[in-house]
This record gives sequence, C-alpha cells and structure tokens, in this order.
Amino acid sequence: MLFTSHTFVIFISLLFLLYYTIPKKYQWKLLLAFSYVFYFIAGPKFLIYIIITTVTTYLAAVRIGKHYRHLDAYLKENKQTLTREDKKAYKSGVKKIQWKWLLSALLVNFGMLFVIKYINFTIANINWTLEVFGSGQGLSFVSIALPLGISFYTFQSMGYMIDVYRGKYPPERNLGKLALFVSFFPQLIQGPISRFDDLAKTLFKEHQIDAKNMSFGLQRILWGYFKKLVIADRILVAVNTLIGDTAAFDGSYVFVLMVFYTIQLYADFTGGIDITIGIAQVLGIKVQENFLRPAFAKNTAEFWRRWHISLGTWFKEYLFYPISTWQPMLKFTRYSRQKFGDRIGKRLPVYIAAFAVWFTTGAWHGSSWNFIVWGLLNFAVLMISDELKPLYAMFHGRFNVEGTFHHKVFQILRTNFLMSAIRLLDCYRDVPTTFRMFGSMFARADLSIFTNGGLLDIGLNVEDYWVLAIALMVVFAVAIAQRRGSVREQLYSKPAIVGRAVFYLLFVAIIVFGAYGIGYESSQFIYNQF
Amino acid sequence: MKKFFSITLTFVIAFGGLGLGQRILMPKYTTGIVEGALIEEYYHEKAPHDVIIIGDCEVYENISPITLWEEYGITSFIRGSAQQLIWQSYYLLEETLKYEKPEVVIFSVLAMKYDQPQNEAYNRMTLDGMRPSVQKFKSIRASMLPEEDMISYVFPILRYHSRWSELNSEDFAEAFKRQRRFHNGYYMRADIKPVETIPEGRVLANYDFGENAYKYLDMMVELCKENDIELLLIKAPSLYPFWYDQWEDQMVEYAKKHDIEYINFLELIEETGIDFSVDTYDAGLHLNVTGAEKLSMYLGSFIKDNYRLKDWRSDGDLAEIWQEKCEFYHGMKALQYEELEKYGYLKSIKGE
Amino acid sequence: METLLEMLKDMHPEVDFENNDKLIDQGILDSFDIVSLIAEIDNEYGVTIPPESIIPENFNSAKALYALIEKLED
Amino acid sequence: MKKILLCFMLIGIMVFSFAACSDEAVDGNQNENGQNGGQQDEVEEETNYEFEHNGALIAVNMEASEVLPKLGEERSYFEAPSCAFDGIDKIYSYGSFEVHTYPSGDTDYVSAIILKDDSVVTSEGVYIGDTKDKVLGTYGEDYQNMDGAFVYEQGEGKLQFIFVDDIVAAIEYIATESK
Repeated sequence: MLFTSHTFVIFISLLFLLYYTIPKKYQWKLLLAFSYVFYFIAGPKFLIYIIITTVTTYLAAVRIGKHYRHLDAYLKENKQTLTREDKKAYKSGVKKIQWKWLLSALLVNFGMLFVIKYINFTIANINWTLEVFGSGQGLSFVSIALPLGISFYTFQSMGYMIDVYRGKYPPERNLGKLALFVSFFPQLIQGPISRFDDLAKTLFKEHQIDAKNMSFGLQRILWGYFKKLVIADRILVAVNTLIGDTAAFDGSYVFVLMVFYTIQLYADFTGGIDITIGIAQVLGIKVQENFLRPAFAKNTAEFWRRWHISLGTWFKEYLFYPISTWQPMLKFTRYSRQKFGDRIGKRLPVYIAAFAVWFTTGAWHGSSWNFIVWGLLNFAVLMISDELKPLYAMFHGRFNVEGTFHHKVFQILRTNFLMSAIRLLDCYRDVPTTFRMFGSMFARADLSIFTNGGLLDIGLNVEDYWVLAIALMVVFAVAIAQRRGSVREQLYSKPAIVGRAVFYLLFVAIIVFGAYGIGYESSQFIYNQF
Repeated sequence: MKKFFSITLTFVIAFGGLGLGQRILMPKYTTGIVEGALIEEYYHEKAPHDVIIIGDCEVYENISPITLWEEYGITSFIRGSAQQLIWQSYYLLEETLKYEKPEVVIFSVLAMKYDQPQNEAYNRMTLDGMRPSVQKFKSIRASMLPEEDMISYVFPILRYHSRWSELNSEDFAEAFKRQRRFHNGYYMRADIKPVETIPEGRVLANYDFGENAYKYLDMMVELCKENDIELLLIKAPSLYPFWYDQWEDQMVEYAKKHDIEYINFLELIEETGIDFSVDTYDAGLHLNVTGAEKLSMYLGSFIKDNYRLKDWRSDGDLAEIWQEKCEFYHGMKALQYEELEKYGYLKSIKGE
Repeated sequence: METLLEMLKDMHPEVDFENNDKLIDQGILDSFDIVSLIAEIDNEYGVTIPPESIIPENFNSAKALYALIEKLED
Repeated sequence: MKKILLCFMLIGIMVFSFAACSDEAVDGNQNENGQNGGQQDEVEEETNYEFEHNGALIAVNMEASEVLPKLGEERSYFEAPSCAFDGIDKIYSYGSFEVHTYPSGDTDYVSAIILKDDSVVTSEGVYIGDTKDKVLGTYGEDYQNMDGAFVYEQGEGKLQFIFVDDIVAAIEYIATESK
C-alpha cells in the first residue's frame, strides 16, 4: 500500500482516530495490530518472514539477557572470593555462550535475507561463470517476491540483537513490544532503521493528545506529500522517458537525467521519510531524522553523514567498527605497518573496513551489479578524497580561499555532481550502459536541447516546468529557513492564522498540482474504442 | 468561544475554497464535446413530465420533446447521455422516480450490446452530472473500471485537478450557473451529411446479449411494473453501429414475453418519412433536427394511440412553461441554419 | 598520555588536543580517524577498544580517551 | 543448550526451503531503499501478425498513411464518429477485406483488418471456408477460446477466427494496444 494511495490516507486517519480514543494502555497494542494489518495487505505470505525474524530475535535476546543477569548475580554473590583472573575467565565463558546465540540469530535472519534477495543474483552469476567455462547447463531461477521492507526490519532487529549482546541495554521481555519495534509500519516502506533504545523511549509510552505535536506531525506529513506528489511523481515521468530510450536521449540528455533523477530521488525519499516521521509525531513517537539538508554537503564524507543517516550509522556501528577492531585485523595492521611503513600501514585497516562496508551497502540497495558498483564507486571517491587531503592542504596554503562563500558553493556543486553521476547507475540498471551514457554526455554534448524545446518532448509540458520550478524554490526557501531552526517552530510563533494559511495552501497545492490519478495522463480523454 | 468561532471560520473558508476550486476545475463541456452537459439540465425542470426517455445518443439525438409537445401536447424529457450503459439508465430512472412519476418510460435498446463498463470518459460524462444520491452511488459502483476509484467521484477535484493548466473563461463563468444548451434533453444538430455507404456488420462469435445487460433490463421492467408505468422499448433508425437480426429477434421475443411494446424504427423508414440524404448530420449514425422531428411525429401518434395520455396544451401554466421552451428551440434552430449558410458548419458547437 | 597526544597530533596537527573536549561533536575526528587511532592504540598500548565503547563520551577529548585506555588495561 | 541451537537451525532450514519454493512471481528487481527510480523491464518486441495484399504488408497499429496508398483505390469509405468524440474511426473497404483505423493525436493507425470472403488469405494460408482443424494445424493450440472464437494473441494485436459449425466464417486482425 503506497504512501500515495487513498487507502493509505484512510488507513492512517483511522489509526489517528482510534489511537486517541481507546484507553491509553492499549495504544501500543493498537499500533502493533495496525502494523500487522498493513503488512497483511502488502502480502499475506510475507507475514511468515517477519514473524520468524521477530521470534528468533526475541528468543536469542532474552537468552543473552538471562546470561548477563546470571553473570551479575554470580559476581555480586561471591564478590570477595573471586580473583580478577577467575572473574575474567568466567566472564569470557559467558560471553562465548552468548556469542553462540547471537551467531545463530544472525545466521537465521541474514541467511533468510540472503536467500530471498540475492538467490537469483548468485544463480545469475553462477550461470555466467558456467557459461564462461563452457558448461552450458545453468541453474534455473527461483521466483521469490521480496517481502515488504525485509532489508529494513532485518537490519533493525539485528542492530537490536548486537546492542543486547554488547550489553548496551537489557532485552525487551515483552514479545508484543519487540514485534511492534520490528514491524512499526511507517518504517517498513523506506526506513529509517531505528535504534531500539532511541525508539523505545516513546514507542511504548502512553500518549495524550497534544495539539502542538499533532499539528506539527500533520504539517510534516503534508510537507512529505507535497514533495512526493508535486515534485517527485511529476518529474518521474521525464526520468522514465529518458531512461526508457537510451538511443534517443543521450548526450546532454544524460545531464538532464542526472539532475532530474537527483531531484526526483531527493523529493521522493525525503518526502517519504517526512511522512513517516510525521505519522510517528502525530502518534507522539519520536523517530530520528534520516536527512540533514543533504544538498548542502561540501564533500562526500559529509554527504553520507547527511543522507540516509540511519543506514550510515547502522553500517558504521555494526560493520565498520567491528571489522576494524577485530583481533585478526589489528594483527594484520601491525604486520602491514612493518612491511609498508607507517604511513600506508596506518590507513590499511580503514580502507579494508570501508571497502567491506561499501560493498555491503551497495548490495543492500539491490541485488544486481550496478548497485554493488555504485557502492564501490562511493568507496573510491571517499578514499581518493582522503588521500588527496595533503594536496588540498597544500592548495589552500597557497590560495587562502578556504571557507570563502565561493569555495563552499564550489564544494557543494562538486559533491552534488559526483553523487548524481554515481547515481546514474541506479537509473540505467546496467553498468556498461551507464558508463557509455556518461561518456556520451561529454562526447556528444549538444546544449541546443535547452533552447530548441528539446526539454518539451520528454513527457513534461511548460506548465509542468513552471510548477516544478516554483515548488523547488519553495523547498529551497524552507531549506534555507531551516538553518535558523525548525521552520514549524517559527510558524508556530506567528499568529494562528499564518499557520493555518500555510497548512491550507500546502493542502490545496497537493490536491491541485499533485501528479496523481487518471487525470494526470497527458491525453486526458483518451479516445480508446476497443 | 472566540477560539471555536475562529476554527469554524477557517473550516468554512477551507472547504468553501476547495468546493469553489472543484466547481471551476470540473469540465464544462461548453464546446466540442457538449454531450457531457446533458444530465445536469434535468434538475432545472419546473414541471413534471408524462414521458421520460432514457438511453444513449440514439435517444437524445433522434427524439425532439418540443415536437411531441407542439403536435400532441405530450410533456417529455430525455435523460440521455453519451454511450449511456443500461445500468446507468436504470439508476437514472430510479432517481427520476424520486422527483416525479411519469406515465410512460421509453428506453433505447442499443445499450444492451454493452455487458461490461466500457470507458472512463463516458462514465464521467454520465455520472458527474448526477446530483448526489443513493442511485448515483450504485450507478458509479456498477460502472467503475478497474483503474477508477469511488473517491474521485465523491470528490471530482481528485480527478480533474490537473485541468488547472487548461482553464478558460467558460470554466469560471459557468462554475455555478450553467448555460442551457439542450431542449428537454434533445441535442439539436441542424447540419446535413448524407449517407453514402454503410459497412455490413462484422461476424460476431456470440450474438446473445450479456446476462448483466438482461439483469438490468429485467429490473427496469420490474421497476415500471411496481410504479405502474408503461415501458416502451425502441431501436432508433441509426444505421451504425450495425443492428444484427439476431439482436432484433432477442428484443422482439423479450418484449412479447414481458408484454411490453417494442418499436424498431429501422423497419419504419417509409412510415416515418425519414430520408437519409437530408435527415442525418453524420452519414447515418444520428438524425439531424428534421429527422428527429419526423421520428417524433410518428412516436407521438404511437404514444397517443397506445397510452391515452392527456393533451396538456390546454393547461395554462404548462402551456406557458413550454411556450418559452419552444421559443428557445426555434431560436436555436434558426441560429444553426444561419451559421450553416454563413460558415458551412455549426460554429457555436464546434467552438473554434 | 604523551604518546596518545603525539598520535592525535600527527593526524590533525592544527588541533589543540590538550583541552579541546569536543573532538567528535565538532566533527574533528571522523570514523576514519577513530579506526586508525584504535589500530595505533592497539599497537602502542596493546589494548583493543571494543566497538561498544566507541561512543562520543570516550572520544571527545584526549583525557577521556586515555581514561578508557587505562580502564581497559587493568 | 545444544537443543535450542538445533531448533534454531531447523527454523533456518525450514525458511530457506519455504522461501525457495514459494511460487510468488518475481516482480522485477524491486529495491526498497527509497531509491526507486524508474522501473522498466525489457519487453522484447513481438512482431504482429501480418496480412499481405498485392505486395503490401499490413499489420495492426501501422500508420494508415503508410499502408493505404499501397492498397490502391478503396471500393468504399465510411467515417464513424463515436457517440461524443470528435476523433473519427474510418473504415476503408476493398471488397474482399476491410481496413479500420482509429485516431491517436492527429495520426490514424490501423485498428483492425477484416477479411470478408475466401478470395483473400492470411499470410499463413488460412481463408474463410477453411476447417477448424486447418486453423489448429497452422496456428497451433496456444489460443484463447472467446465464445467459440479462437483468438491468437501476438505483439500488439490478436488474430481472431470465428467459426460457424467448425467452418471459418470470419477472420479478423484486431489491435489490442492503442498507440
């Protein structure tokens, strides 16, 4: 059930109504029920997967928690008699058992994710290698549909597992509450991947109706729909046309596609997250931000601290750090420091860990080579910019332009260009084509398409461009205003009429200018006699 | 108290604004495809009618209520619309019975050939004109195609919002007060285009009308029986789409079985005096005004003989109301003939 | 403590590590620096910092970091 | 301890087998990370059934202006505006067969080709009056039965045979997708 479907709007309105009318102690149970109804509508067959993930996570986490409690009780009980070594030995014994539990839960869940998502991808590659080595008979493909949000809730629950294993917080003993954490429906479609301790603060609490919270939440939902319906879904038509016909639309059209796809992805993704966070806010639940004005990132590293933050932090905490502080890895670093000398030796663990992270990030986005190459390109850019640091320092030493307005603008443009260039892999879904098209952007660049109406035959007419231009200006203005703190707070401080007027204008803009429904197709009364 | 007042005020302005926006954005069918404005005109009628005619273009282009009044004093109204499907006709009739109780109901049977919903554009033209009612809701549900959804009928702005870039002066002028274009549901066309050739009908795999179509025809018969209304089935003298003999047999047999009248004007070309070189404006598909008048002459006498309807021309107030309608009718007829001389085509309808 | 300061110095010479206690919050130390720092600490002090203690409180200032190292040593 | 671990493994295996054999149709590479760019699966271009007449090949959805000149002078021509639309269907009949067209934008496209008598034949050699078995022999079993008519779908159109007591009474090429 997509965010933009009527049924979803009815679904959440019903939820809001019930949420604040039923007795407070049933509120989180209502959320759980709604989340599972949402999941059932998406695909009854998929319930089995989310239930397995929830149950295995619950069992393993509670087991680990039990061992921790035994450990603490044991240590407290014979505090004096035990020497430090005994304590350490006992502790590592317990750790080993807990590790087995963690491992089995990880195996089951990541195994399930791997089988469902990547089985065809691996078969395709096996077949490819078989062909290369001449044995014709390839494996047949397995037809599995992807359960809704499996990558999101699997990562979220595994993050919870590892936190419990690390003793960050005790496990949730109520299976229902854990089930809600795993299946909280707004997060199923586009994330964010929340941390248990962060979400649990408000997810299970009882919430009173709070006018300010409600209106802020609704405003945020509207803002999400504005970006999604007015901008993203409108420009998507042009994006699809440009992708659909690579022969006709190469050269400067590839640049147009880069810009359009970046706008579409930004509007669609941040819009979707706004809706998610807005819904949670109306329910009194605090979901962490997933974007921090990513368009203003001045370098790739900073970009990935502003874009899809929850995924970035997940990989950093549960993959990047563990790999780089892993015993064998540290041994390898010591070895490489003697062999390659201090300077290279020091950076090696970082690059190996980063490589692993970016490879999995790419694979996480989708099970095909273009996503993996997308991840590796990001890694390459990060590594190069890290290596060039001394060069930058030398450059800035000579022309002290560091920190000036023009330099910042240059950095922002450069980062955006780089990111959208790499993102082309997402559009063409095929690595050779992407590189060929990217090349053609320079080889066969002809800027006449901007003057001879070339932009009008990719599915958008002049009015569409006007709407997009104005809508993007509004988004830009809001982004600028956000530097001085939350825009909704500023609105809230003004007299009520202003707030309501903005709310109403946004609502009308979505209804009138939104790209939805049959009416949106270009030839409105399609003459179709058969 | 002041807070309550300001909240209700904002709601009034909010919904008022959206309602106004919706009225402006709805298509007005002022030129080009004018048939979309047919249904809505019924609600402005001041007096009841003895004869209600329902169906598709075979009724609203071939029968002239003004002639029925002038020649026989019969009061009639055509609740027709483009490619009106049989369930839409049925629910329109059911809705009409809320406003008045006619003596005779005439239904054009060509619609029997459509057993399933056909086209979103036609649905919109027939259904958007209806006022909100249970019948409208049922008619929408029976007509909806898979890609359509109920909410865009309840709030048409969800369907027509993207018309914002095509608005013209008529959209604003006729947002509330719609200009009258038809004569008790009759769409006058004075132009002439003689018939040359009519292609024979293609061989069909199955000539039987669908169950869904028969179901609603039975319901129509039942509804008329309950309200002791005389039902008259007709097939207009349109030469295309082709009216197969197998279809004809089914209708004749159906009429006999349910003891209702059935006239096939295709077999009464001489009796009605219709001459296909002058009486049609699109080479045989629809009659023009002269053709419609001839057909109405015959139809009027048939109704007079079979259904003993009162001749209302002597009734003072009715005569006054219909007097104004006749003037409007003859005025438009003269205007159309004038346009034909001056431009060779109906400028007011084409709208270029 | 001196070796730790040296390590930090040659990573970011321009930063005054003695009394700056917002190394993470101000984004001076990013994840790359943290990881290479851990590798060096393991090399110099033979102490491996587990992932769960890679939190802002421990890395915001050189003092806090040194305290962590001592805690892990005993 | 071992027992619990064992049951975990069991769940895992059960899941893998369940996942592997579930017959849900794979709906393309659907990535759900929000980077849901345009989704287009390559539909390979199936060719339409073609009808051949004095050297000219006609198929559904071809542009009328290309096809009609090659067929020579049509015997009769009929315009059929629909109930309300200004778009007009056109029917060109050439005696033994008819070509129907429909407008999309301001160009006309072939919407149907109707064979009228046994003097014309499909490019696969079937004509009106042939037996049902001849049709099955030529076009095979992969057809849909629509009220007794055999419908062979291919490309943007379908080839339809209507039978009267097992003898071909009508042959029609009809476009299923509109331009």
